[in-house]
Amino acid sequence: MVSAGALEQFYALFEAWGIPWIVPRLAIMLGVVSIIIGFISVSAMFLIWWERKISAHIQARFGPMRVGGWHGWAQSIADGLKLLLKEDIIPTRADRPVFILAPIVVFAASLATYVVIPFGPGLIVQDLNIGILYIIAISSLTVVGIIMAGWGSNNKYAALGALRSAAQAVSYEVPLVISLLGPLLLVGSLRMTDIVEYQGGTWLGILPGWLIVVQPLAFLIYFTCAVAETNRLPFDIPEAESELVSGFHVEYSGMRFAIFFLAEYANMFVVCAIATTVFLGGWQGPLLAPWVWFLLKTYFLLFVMIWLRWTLARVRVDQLMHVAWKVLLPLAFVNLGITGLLVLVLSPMG
Amino acid sequence: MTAEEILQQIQSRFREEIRTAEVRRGEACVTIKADRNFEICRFIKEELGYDYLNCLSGVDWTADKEMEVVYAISSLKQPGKIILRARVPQDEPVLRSVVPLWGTANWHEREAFDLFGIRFENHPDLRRILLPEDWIGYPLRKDYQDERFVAYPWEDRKPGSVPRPTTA
Amino acid sequence: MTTINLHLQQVKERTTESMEEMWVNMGPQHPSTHGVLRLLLKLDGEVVRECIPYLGYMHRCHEKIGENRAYVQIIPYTDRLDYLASMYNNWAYCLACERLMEISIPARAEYLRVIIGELQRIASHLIWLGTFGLDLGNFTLFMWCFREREMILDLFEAVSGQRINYSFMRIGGLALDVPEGWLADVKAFLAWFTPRLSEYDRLSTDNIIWQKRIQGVGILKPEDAISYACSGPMLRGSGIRWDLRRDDPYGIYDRFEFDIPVGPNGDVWDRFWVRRQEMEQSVKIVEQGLKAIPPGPVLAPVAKKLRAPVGDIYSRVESPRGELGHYIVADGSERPYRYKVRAPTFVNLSALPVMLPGYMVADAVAILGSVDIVLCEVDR
Amino acid sequence: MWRYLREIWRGFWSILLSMQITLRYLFTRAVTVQYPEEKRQLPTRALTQHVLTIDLESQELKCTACDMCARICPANCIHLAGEGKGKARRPKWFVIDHNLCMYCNLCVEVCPFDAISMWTGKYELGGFSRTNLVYDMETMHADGFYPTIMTPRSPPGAAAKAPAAPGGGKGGGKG
Amino acid sequence: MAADYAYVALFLIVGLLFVVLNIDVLSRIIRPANPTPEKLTTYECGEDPIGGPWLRIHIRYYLFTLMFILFAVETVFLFLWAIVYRSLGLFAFIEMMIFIVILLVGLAYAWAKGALEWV
Repeated sequence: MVSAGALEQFYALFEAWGIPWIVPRLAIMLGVVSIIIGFISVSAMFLIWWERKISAHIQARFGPMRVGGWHGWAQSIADGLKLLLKEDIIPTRADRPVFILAPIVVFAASLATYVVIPFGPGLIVQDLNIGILYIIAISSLTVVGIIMAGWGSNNKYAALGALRSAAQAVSYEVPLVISLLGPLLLVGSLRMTDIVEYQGGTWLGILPGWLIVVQPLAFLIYFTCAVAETNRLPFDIPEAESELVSGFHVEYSGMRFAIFFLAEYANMFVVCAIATTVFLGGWQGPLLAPWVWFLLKTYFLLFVMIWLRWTLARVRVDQLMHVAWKVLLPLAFVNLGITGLLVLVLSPMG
Repeated sequence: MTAEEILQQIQSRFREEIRTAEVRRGEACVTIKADRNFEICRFIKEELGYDYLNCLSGVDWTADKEMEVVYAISSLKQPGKIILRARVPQDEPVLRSVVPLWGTANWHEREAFDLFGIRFENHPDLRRILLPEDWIGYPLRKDYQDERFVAYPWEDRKPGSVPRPTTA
Repeated sequence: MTTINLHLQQVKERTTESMEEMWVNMGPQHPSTHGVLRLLLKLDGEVVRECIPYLGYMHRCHEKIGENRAYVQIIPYTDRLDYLASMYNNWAYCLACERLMEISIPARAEYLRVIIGELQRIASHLIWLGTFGLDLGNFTLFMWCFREREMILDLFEAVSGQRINYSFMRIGGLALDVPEGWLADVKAFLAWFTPRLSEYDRLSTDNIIWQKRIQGVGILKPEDAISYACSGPMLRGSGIRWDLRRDDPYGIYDRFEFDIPVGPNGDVWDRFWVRRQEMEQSVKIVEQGLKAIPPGPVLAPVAKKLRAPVGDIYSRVESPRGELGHYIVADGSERPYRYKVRAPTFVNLSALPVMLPGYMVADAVAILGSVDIVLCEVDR
Repeated sequence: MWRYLREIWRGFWSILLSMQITLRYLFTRAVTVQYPEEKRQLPTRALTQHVLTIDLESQELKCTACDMCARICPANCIHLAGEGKGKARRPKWFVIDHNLCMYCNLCVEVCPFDAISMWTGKYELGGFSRTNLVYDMETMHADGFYPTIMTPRSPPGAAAKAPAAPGGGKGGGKG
Repeated sequence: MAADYAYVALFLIVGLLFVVLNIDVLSRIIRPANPTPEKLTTYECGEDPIGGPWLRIHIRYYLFTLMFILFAVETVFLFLWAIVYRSLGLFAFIEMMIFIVILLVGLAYAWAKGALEWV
């Protein structure tokens, strides 16, 4: 985040004072984590408020208008405080350790995905060389948390939600990964910064060098799967307000519920950030600072996600499976095959 | 089929069972003895073709020491309506259930059982439907008593009666 | 919390608990049971194998109350039956009393009853469409439908002063004439409303998720529909063209031109589509009514103290939910001796255990939604 | 195969159509009324708190304690007692328990002297105790003109005993 | 290499601590705690739960898991293939297509057998 030279000087300062080398490094790392957690919290609160405003205006109403003055901007903060003050209820029949661990797993998993998100050139916590594979691996951990929540609650609705969630996660993981293979075939690297830098130029001199231009089908498949992975409408069947009441987190209250909520919005940001990185050229863009471009694109995708949610009805669980296995998966393979063929034909053989 | 024809048909088939029969507002109104209500209903449904049971309700005729079950039957294919009344003694209100003929009778009969205490033989699942299962008594009977039930002050109502206290 | 469940014990005893099946309470505190209905579902994975409804959470013995009130005093209580179509309840009750007492009502009142009744049908179907959208997970449709319903409620408020429980009709006509300019307001509303229907279609009828969710689900065969005495859109959705407005006309419905939509398959989609088209037909009827409405009084001269002659009557009307019947036994006093309401949703709901088995939990919600129940009316 | 692809395209297109209409709504005006700041204009006939109307000339209650309203009330929420004989008869006390009121307007319709009105526009009836909703004669005493079924629209300056509304039609009149 | 993942470990630990801090420290101090037996019952729409949810899950659900494992393993190979694809050329394409086609045949088989139907 800061230039390497300055960091070295900073470390050297501590060594001169005789403090073990680990302390300054840990301090810096903790600082980075705090910044990310702060960003997640603020971003989630903003998203919750934003979603409420968008949904309200789509439905010809205002949404929150009172807390904080201008258009109820402090509504999410007030809600957070309220949840902090709420009584914590753990049902007597629940499997206590699993019940308590579940929100931790969900949150820690979604937090860990932020390690490789490239907010801008240099603005990346750790540019892992397996970037995108890492993100896919870690984000599936969220599902483990959801299943734990469903199982640990010892509630039938929660159990059904967990079962659905497991099925949904395993089904959508496959087309999601295969849809990402198309762009990766072009880029030839899993590193997030490489992917962004690949998209720096232009296609045919006029279109931006974003991969969505050459991989629109992959983008659509990815985005559909991303919506499903984050359990949002129309794929929110693990929660399914009107059927399973609220599915896996039906027994959670107060702060434990808030953590689930936070993790859901954190995850939404992550999947949109990946879409931005892989398909929309990441931080690439003229005039504005790179991180502004990145956030703009990501929040645009988040807007689309919210927009979808307030437009569509929920699919049924068997239709969900149908879409994953019988529509998205074959299409993803077709996309991969065509991309492979085109790369073969168009690029000069080395 | 006109109401008169319906009456004729029923009368010619079940002469002994019928207590009264008349035509009112174009509807055939028949009062029968209760012991063969199922056969009469089956005749109406299967031979006369009136296959739609609109309504089944109990009536408590305390003055006559009798209970009554009223079937309002019609058809979706032909005009004409039948009001069939089956009377049973109040101290032993038992009838044959018509659930085998009409699925809708299931809940209606449960309701009559629930609120009037009329029992229906051969009913697949005769238990209370609207009231809790541990309720005592049959509220729509005219002699039903309950200290929680405050009757509307019809007779003793006069100007200046003290308002009912409303607690905070 | 600790309801005495004698029956439940029996249910459990007669079920050899298979390892893969479980009993789930859906309701009373469940977002999709439209009130406090309790369904006991036997689930095999996600598939419903058996359904036992439990009613009575809202029971208030409406019929006992009715036996203790004068004829005119019952009108406000009928509002509370089907609170989404109170005008229709008023109408059904007043019509039963008028038939019993042989009162004929002025022509203007007849026309106003039709106009108000059909507006009420639109309002009721709108609320149904909205909540059905909620059941399927579409929140936006719910709000849009409520916006138009509010407009109808505004019209009703201008007429009767109330938004839900109108108590507007009287035995012998209406309580008051409509205010000046009200009929023009109705016309303006219809002009606004008709294009909105195609906007709803964008979110519902035309949307593939909506179609896939409800097509071929919850099939009610015509013979079952007749056996269970289903009525209204439930019956018409099963392919039986039966509408009391046409087949047993009450009021002045024989003077109006309108179609009766039916669905061929008896699935949830057909019930949805029937109601969706009925809104258009209602618009047509209101327009005809607005053209033909004569001036004049709106209340027939009736006695201050109404007494019905000894006798009984079963009178029925086509409420938005089906056949709303009133069975009144009069003993010559100013109170009914026996007063029974044949609630359409009570009867329609009794067909639910036939429709549910074999479909999933998500379908169960859609099927229950397609019955269009109002628990206040079911439990009475 | 062709049908399969067409089905996918149809699904995709229908979702786009749905999204188009919601996007259009995103930029339309909200219909919400922000209640305490903005207030709805209630129609004249909105049934709200009861008021005992007064004769505008003599500033006296029109009520003669005939008990008609109390008798017709289905919820049994009106209680009153009168004193005096004949034309001088006036209520001694008059209590309406709004906890029980069903807002059916029957009491107003039945009143032969036009002495009670529910068309008052006083709808903010909230209280912290149920006793706050039990209104006595003092609370219900009218402070000016209130429309009733017989006098639906007379302005305060005009003759208070106008038998029908000017302009005809409006309100009509019972029977 | 391993040092790259220090951040990952740290994020996981801090994530855990953050949740624990919020729920069990911060919130515990200020929130009320009045548990009653009824409040602590399992939610089942306001009725007493009938039996428990911890049942045997039907075998048909595992079919999806099997399919998933199949394809997940495949994608691991595909990732490696995709990265070095340009340098391998036609040979890699044909070989991988054969691999994919075999898997697709498997998918088609499962499809035809009805293993992809959720019931």
